[in-house]
Amino acid sequence: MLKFIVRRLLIMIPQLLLLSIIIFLLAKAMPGDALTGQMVANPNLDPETMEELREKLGLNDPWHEQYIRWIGNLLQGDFGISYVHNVKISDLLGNRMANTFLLGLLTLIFAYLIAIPLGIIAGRYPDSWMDKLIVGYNFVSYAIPLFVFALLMLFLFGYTLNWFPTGGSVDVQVERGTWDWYLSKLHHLILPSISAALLSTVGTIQYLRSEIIDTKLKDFVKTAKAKGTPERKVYTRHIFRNSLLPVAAFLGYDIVFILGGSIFIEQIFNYPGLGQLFVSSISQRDFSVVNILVMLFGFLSILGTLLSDIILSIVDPRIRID
Amino acid sequence: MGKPLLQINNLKTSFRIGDEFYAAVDDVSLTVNENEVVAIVGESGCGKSALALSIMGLHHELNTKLEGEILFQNKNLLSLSTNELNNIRGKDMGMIFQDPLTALNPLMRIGDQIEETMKNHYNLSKEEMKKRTLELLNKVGIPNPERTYMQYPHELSGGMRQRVVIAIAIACEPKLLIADEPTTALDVTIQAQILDLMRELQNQMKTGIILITHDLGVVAEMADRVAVMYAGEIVEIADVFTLFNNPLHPYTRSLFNSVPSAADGDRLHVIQGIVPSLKKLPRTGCRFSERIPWIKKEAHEENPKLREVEKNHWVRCTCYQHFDFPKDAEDLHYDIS
Amino acid sequence: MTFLRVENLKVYYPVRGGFFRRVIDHVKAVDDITLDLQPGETYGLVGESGCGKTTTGRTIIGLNKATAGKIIFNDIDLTRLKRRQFHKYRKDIQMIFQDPYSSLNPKKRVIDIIAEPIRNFEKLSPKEERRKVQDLMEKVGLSPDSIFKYPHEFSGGQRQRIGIARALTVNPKIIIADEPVSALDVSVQAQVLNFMKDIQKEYNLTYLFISHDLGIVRHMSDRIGIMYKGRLVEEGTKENIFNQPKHIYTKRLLAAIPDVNPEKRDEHLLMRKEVNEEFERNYEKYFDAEGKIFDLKKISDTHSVALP
Amino acid sequence: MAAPAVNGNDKEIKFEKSPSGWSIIFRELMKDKLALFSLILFFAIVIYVFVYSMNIGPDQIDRIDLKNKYSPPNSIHWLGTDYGGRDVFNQLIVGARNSLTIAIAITLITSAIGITLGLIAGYFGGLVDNIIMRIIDFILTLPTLMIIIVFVTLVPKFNVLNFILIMSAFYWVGKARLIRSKTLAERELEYVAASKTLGTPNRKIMLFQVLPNLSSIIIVNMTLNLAGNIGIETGLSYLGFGLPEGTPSLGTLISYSRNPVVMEEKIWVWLPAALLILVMMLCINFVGQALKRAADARQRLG
Repeated sequence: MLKFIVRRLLIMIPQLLLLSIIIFLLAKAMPGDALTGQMVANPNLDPETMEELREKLGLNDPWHEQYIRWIGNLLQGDFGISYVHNVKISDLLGNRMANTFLLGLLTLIFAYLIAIPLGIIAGRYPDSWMDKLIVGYNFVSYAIPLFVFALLMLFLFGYTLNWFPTGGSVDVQVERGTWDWYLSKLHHLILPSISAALLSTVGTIQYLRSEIIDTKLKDFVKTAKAKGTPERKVYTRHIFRNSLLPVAAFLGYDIVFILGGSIFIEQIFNYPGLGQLFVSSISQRDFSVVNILVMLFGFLSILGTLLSDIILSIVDPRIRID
Repeated sequence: MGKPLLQINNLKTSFRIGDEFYAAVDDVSLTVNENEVVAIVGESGCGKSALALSIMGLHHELNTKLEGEILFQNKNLLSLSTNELNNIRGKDMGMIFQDPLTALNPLMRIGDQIEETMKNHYNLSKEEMKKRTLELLNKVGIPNPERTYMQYPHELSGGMRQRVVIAIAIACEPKLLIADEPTTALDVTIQAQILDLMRELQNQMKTGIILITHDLGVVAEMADRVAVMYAGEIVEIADVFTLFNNPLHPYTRSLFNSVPSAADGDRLHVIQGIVPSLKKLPRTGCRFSERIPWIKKEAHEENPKLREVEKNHWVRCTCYQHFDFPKDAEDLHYDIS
Repeated sequence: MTFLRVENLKVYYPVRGGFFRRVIDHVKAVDDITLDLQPGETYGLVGESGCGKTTTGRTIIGLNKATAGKIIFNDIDLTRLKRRQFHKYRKDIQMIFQDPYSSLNPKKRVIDIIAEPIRNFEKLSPKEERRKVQDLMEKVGLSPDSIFKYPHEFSGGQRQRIGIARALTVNPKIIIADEPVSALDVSVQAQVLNFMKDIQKEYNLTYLFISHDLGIVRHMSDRIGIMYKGRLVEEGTKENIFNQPKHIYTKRLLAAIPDVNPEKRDEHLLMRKEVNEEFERNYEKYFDAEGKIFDLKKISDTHSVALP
Repeated sequence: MAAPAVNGNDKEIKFEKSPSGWSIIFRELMKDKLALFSLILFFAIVIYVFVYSMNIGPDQIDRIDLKNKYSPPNSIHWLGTDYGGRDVFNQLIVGARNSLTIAIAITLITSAIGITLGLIAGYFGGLVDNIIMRIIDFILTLPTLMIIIVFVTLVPKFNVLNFILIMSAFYWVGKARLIRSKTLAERELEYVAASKTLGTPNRKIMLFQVLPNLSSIIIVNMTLNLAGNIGIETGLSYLGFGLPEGTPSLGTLISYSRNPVVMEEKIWVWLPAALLILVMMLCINFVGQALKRAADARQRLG
């Protein structure tokens, strides 16, 4: 088991390296560099001084030297400076990271709260009216693009019914850290996370439903019944258990999916998170921030897939470790 | 032979295809006595597996219709609720399945799977249960019970898995075992080991066994009494010696002649036509008649019944009296359709 | 001139393991076997699952690569040939597959299935091609009118005969039959086996008949080779093998076949017990220190056994 | 299917010709009323959009008419006008045409790449497979959406063709993986081995033996992909990183709702586009799912 995880982690390293090189080269292709921000702040800088500064900062070195420096800084937690805002990128990320994390977590929780019971019901009673409803919901949620759905949700529950706020992550008037503050945060989170969650359930429901239906016909279920195991226990101990365990392994992929969706969700609900930061940074051509964000999301995606693989190998003894 | 253990009376098992029900087991009556091995032989599609599933109550509830009665310990299994049936299944009746790989839960340890049977029927402490499980594993010939107890099915070989399946079936020392093609998925040498094990256990425990198989060799090795099934019906039933020495029904005889054996000549007998699918089963007259078209219509009964032709030897339809194999069978051209 | 000779054939598969998934060992699927096929005979290759019999067959026909050894057909070593050159000999060696369901492409009509080799080796007009396919259909006992049907419209036995018709289109000299009837019901088995005997006579075919079922092999074969763990343990005529088995594994295999005579069942059981005991007791006599099977030694003109 | 032509003159008439796989699928589809309705509706939309958009010149879309800013639907402007007084209906039609064209183009390109590489990787296995799979695995772990956005902003002289190519560069991987896994399974079936022993070259086995068995999967996947690509394109356009400026897209229309006033009070600007996307997606998906069921039913037969 440990060996498997270590190997899997080792495979991650070249993936991350390649990702960082691609991003770095992309960044080189992007207009602007570390001095762009200074230039904006101080338009009187003459070209010679600029060139000197460039030389001093190593911006004229060959790209691989710059890359090594960059990656070294990254590893030490130095993300660099936002060209546009001229602040440390880590400061820019802090709060938003927490916001995105919270949104993602809540989305995941809602998604599983919806998907698992529905998947089980649909698989347990296929072709019942409940199943037909669930399959219908699944179909629609698969078909609708996330941004259209989120927008309609916002329009309906935010603007028309006024149940939820239409933007931000917390009420500005509320004092930080108070009970009301937390409530307000939650209030801001619910609509975006439910919108995202409702469209993130497809895979889980579909998998659970068909897996349960298949498992019911498996021979070992007959064995269980032949042992005299009561119907209820046949379901919980054999069918649901065997079908649910692999679902745990979806976690990593779900994280990747939700991360990707966060760009839309945060943009639509005007929610100050990493996704929104990405969109605004790229609109402002703030490429140093864009860089870090792509790197961060790439890292999280790779981590997510890794997580899924590891969970699966824990859950299913048949997956050989070596 | 002991007292009757299981009595099947006019059992009819029908499966739903589309909106209609089609009988896969049709008017089958059969008695299994204590300490007796009854083999049910036939080719795929003859209804033998459906019969086994009906006895154990493992059929699909919505798509299956059961008629007739199955008497076991003075109770009609068909009229029991699932709960009542669960008190019998695993305790008084055990089942051995064809494919030991799929018959075991891949995500559960062997020990847990065996103990599940005991948990369902006894009130034992953990230690007690483990002790009994280890004994069982030992009894079915597993070399290292302590280790196997903690293993998962995929870590065992096919033969070992089938031993585990047997251990599960006999965990509560049932009076009746139903073995559905227990060795079909196994290699010959493993098959021999499993058959020997089953016979040994049967001698020890005096269980009644219903052995479902398509292999006449297995029947000859194991059975006390044999029922031959064709197209949902029992066409012949007799004790094993009588049946092998003096098979009467045309289907039984054809079956014997189509298996290669040391004595036979160059050609094997080929039964004409194909086993009809469930939907196309002939429902009237002698169901085997269309596969022996050279036998005259008059030879068949209109409504064939099982008849006792000699003591304890029952045959369906009178056509057996007129049956003979065709002299020069042109078996190549039997199914130009 | 040798007709078909498999000489010191080895087929190894690498086993990867350890941290860097390097090759740490080999599965010796076929480990140094030698056998000769005479024109017109049926050679039965018997063994339990995983003994290497199927790999042997598939290697002869070129579906697997030989790790070492020769496959000599009409004095030419097929393992040395480039793919282009091998094409010439493709016609001469054909195969009947185990599964009548998956061995016919479900998306193809019967005519396309049977005509596939014709299109590869001969140039026929569509009309000639269809005539030929119809002839073959008739030969295998199927209606020539059904050539535009799909495989799923036929029963298992019929499909197996379509597979045989396909192999026959190119007039092969050798047919490798890999468990040709094990997926079929007993009565259907008989029909396919009879048919195989008929065409053998008609086309003077040589069969390499691979099977786990000793009863069927005895019925079909002139000579028999018993395989165990990738090696031949015994080889001889059908009488040699069945009447004077010499190797303990052969005896064990024979003892394991259920006897169709219920009156002899106790005798049979006793015999099986004895053989098993002998297997345990005299293990060193039949296997070397590493548990490996010895090389075959001739003990008569027709009979060879793997003994030290 | 390469069945020789049956010239209906002589005795050939008596051949029992079974329906081919496609006609069975088609028949199944005809039985599914909802799917049939969706199919008809979708084609109606497509035809209407393409025919109508031929009558709309670029000036009709771009014509700014500040007197008519945000005019609600009326007899001249069926769906009202936007902030520049431009006709929303015209934009909707042209946008739909653009979105559809682009989605179709991406679907075709990604399918071509995905099927080719997937077949090759799955059929040959070994080193080729290893290399292709490494590439696929790597691209799959990329934050695709973000990288596409970066590319979109970086490419000089960004135009529709660039956009299609950028999207295609990333979205072929899923298909390649699907085709690979199906090919792997198919390769193990004995008919492939049979073809080899019958002297059929690998190229032909891949194209004429294996590929036909994947056809229903490919068709279903392409249908669902078409819907997915419409979603991604309009989504990117919504964020402002899709079609270049001056090329209307449904996403652009919807993006006007970023202005809360438009969102709340001028719903005719964005809602029709959102609904049109919804309807098209549902239609395509209904057809796709029906195809899938039909293909499964056929699979059961074969």
